[in-house]
Amino acid sequence: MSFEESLLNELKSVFGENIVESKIFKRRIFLKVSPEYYYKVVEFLVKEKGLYHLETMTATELKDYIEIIAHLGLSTSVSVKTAVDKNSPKIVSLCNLIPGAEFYEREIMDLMGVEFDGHPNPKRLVLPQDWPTGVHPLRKSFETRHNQPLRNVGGE
Amino acid sequence: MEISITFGYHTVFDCEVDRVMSMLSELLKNLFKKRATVLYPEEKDKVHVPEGYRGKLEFYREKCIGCTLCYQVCPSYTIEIITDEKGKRPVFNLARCTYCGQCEDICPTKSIHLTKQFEIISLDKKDLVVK
Amino acid sequence: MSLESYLIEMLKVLVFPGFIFIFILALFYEWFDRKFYAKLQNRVGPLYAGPFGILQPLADLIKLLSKEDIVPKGVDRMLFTAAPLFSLTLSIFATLLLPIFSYKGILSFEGDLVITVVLLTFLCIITFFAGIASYNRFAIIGAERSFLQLIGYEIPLMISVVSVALNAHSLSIQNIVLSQKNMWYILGPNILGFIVFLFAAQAELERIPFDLPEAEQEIIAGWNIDYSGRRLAMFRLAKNIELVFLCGLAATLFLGGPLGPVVPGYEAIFFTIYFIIKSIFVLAILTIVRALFARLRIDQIVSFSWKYLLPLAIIQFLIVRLIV
Amino acid sequence: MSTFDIPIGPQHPALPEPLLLKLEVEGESVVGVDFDVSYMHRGIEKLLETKTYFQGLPLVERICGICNAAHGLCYTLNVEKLYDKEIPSRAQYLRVVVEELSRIHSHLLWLGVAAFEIGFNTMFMYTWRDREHVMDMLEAITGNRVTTEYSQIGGVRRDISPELAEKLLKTMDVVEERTKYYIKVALTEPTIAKRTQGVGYLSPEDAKATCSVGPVIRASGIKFDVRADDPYAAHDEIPFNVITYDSCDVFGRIIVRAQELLECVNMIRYALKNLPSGPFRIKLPMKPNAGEALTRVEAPRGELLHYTLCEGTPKPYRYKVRTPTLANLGALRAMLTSKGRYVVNIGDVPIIYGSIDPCICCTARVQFIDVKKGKAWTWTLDEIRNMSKKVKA
Repeated sequence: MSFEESLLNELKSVFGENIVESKIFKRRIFLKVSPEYYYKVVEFLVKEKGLYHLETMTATELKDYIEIIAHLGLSTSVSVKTAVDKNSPKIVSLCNLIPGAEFYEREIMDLMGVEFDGHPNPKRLVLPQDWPTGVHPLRKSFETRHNQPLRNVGGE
Repeated sequence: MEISITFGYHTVFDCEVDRVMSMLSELLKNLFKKRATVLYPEEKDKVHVPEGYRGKLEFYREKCIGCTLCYQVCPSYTIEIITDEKGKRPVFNLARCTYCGQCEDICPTKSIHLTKQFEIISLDKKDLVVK
Repeated sequence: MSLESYLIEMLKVLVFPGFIFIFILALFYEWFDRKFYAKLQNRVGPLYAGPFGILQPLADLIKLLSKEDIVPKGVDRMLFTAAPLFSLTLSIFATLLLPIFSYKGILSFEGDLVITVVLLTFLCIITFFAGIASYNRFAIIGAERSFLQLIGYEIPLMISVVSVALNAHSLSIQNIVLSQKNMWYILGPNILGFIVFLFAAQAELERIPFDLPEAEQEIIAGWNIDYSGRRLAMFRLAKNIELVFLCGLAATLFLGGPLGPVVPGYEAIFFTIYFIIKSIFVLAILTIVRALFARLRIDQIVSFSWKYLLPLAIIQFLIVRLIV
Repeated sequence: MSTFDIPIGPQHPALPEPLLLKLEVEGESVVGVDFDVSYMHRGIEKLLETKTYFQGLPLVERICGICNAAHGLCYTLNVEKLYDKEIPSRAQYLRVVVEELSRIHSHLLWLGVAAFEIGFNTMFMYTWRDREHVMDMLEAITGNRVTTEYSQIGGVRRDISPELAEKLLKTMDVVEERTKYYIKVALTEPTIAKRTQGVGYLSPEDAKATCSVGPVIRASGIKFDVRADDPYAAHDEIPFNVITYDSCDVFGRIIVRAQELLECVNMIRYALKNLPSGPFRIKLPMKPNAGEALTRVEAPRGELLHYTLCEGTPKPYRYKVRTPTLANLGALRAMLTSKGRYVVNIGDVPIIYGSIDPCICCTARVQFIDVKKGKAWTWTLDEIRNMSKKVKA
């Protein structure tokens, strides 16, 4: 049994049914957990398994919900996914656990409009300071002006 | 080499001469070297352009079969497909080109070629349209 | 005084070796400094204005002079205008003390060596006021730094100058030059003093490794951040003339000034040539030092001065005291 | 003593890119710091969603000019994971060659910039001069100096001819000799040591907590290198040492980068000697399989991460790029406000800032110039002209 599989089995034995879905790749595990257990799973991985390095956090807007992924890991990595509500997205912040999460969470706050509970410094990071509030560029409802090809010069 | 003056336990003065020397000898060596700068507009012949440089684009109409693959991979909408007497063909607007070379790469008949010419500035927009 | 001798005196002050000559020399020294610095770094340096870019400093100066005159809001207007003027006049005045074409300068009196040191300090104080006058955060930090630096390098500078005076038994530049007829002081006991003087000169001129008051990467342009156009041109010119003055002073005190083998009857020409060659030698050393080091931090400069320069200067003084 | 704020940036001679550092200063020492990285507006992640995977590659390469080879490599490796096809190993080796070449050029460039930040202009000129050798080689191999576009989906664009490999090996000799000289200068030159030793202290605990990456964490004595921990391309076959240094300061970062240069040179030599034969590229269809993929690459600045979610269309549903500089911002704050051992002087800010090798254009890649929804935001050219008239009047 490979190291990834044993790690996954251990996780499953600790959290049982709360791990909704799992996929194994080479040196990487994708987990899906319920939002209540998101913090606990990450805590388990950081404290018990020593995966102190948070690679990044990703937010994707899917059809019914917004998916937040915390990618943790050094040589073998675990990506912990969870779903938050699309209309009032809110999730607990990882900053107490991993101080380095601050900038990734601020980035998601700007671009996807997800609120993080307990974030120490919830300010704008990547968007300009005078950007209108409530507009989040990475939402699918946000349209760019140039999503059509530019008008070409042709044979002019 | 190290020069140091000590009174009891206190080093009053110390100077490691060879520490400075490694940089100084390099400086003096460079004094007699030829300059590294290429005075570009004056010394054009000194500018070395290697084989396979991705410069101004050339198009051979006779080879083109009108497959529009180049149009599909172009990231910056440089290419427009028009129809002439022989059928479909691309027209390139180099003002938008990023010289990534994807079209040259994907062309099945090698009718697109990026030349070694890197001076593409023009006062007229029309010079930048490759037909 | 007859009209003729009066006219000659006027010519001396205005043309040679006075204002115009010093002005040309200042621009030439800046060109030499830049070109030599570039050469050390394997670059080209000034190239296009005149042969080998020799007119580049002049072109820079003309460009700055023709720029719009801007006085930012909130500056102390009087000080802001006066500082560049004072800086320029003081540095020109200082060069009049240099013995360029004879054993003495245009201005020469017993104790003129003291005046040169005083002028150097004044130039630094003007830098401080220039920074304070513009009320800019960076300028204030730059001004602060220039004062802190002064605390560091001034005392070693003075001691090294005084030990030369002690060697010559005189505080007059003319006597110092004359006493070097047999042997230059750099070849004699004053070699340490020369080194101290060079480092202090580098600090006075605010060049790397002591360019903290105007450290580009840290506080942008330091004390002269708000100066532009004519005022900046004056500051630059003043700095160049100061460069001439300091190189000339080092050549005078340690390298025998204008002395050298001469054809009788043509002393003035030979003296001038020797003086320029010697001071350019000093300038070349200063330029190599500029290319050799990284910039120090302010606390490191002060401790460098007190830990290395001051003991060196004192040792120098003791050596001279034992000999004399 | 009262404090006052000093803004460094967004335009500042020491900063090559727009970043605002608000420093709280007490006399000459820094007591507080705040960032604003929001000056580069590009919106690349959103733009990638409107392009096919093949069209996205040139765009990804332009996220960063310096580490473009790493970006291109990461992108192609990431997209290839969606295809389930074996990539020829000759291509993987060639990818490593170009990646390491671009690492050499980036590290040499950084050495020059670091020297410039402490006012050592001569070193700056020398390193940038020697970097030209590497740039010429990159140009000869890939066809361009900066935007290499070498790694393609399915392989690499061109093969290396034996003559070119010979030339590359010769260049490596020059680079090695010069690098050894720079290491000697960095170790012995008194002013460099004075300006960098003990400056910008980042303890190993802080480095772990802030999730810093690349040479920054390795200079704090922690062995973390994606090439060794999570090998990609041909890195599992090419031997190399992970360089660490335990001085935890700017000096350590200089040494780590300089030593890494020598490792790069050896890796290129090994790769060229053991280059497998065979094809260097396979054709892949425009449409990848549905799924998600994540790839990490050790860019010159540190761990670079690409993540994509594909729904079986030629265009990505979501593409995410995490650049090393964003990961190192937390470490930068820790360095600038370190209290105990060494209080940061204003004069140290440029070199500490420089020591993470920042690239703000990478970091703030996710924004927009053209906005439809924000009301006051779509200014036309005329409106801007009118505004400028108002300001003049």
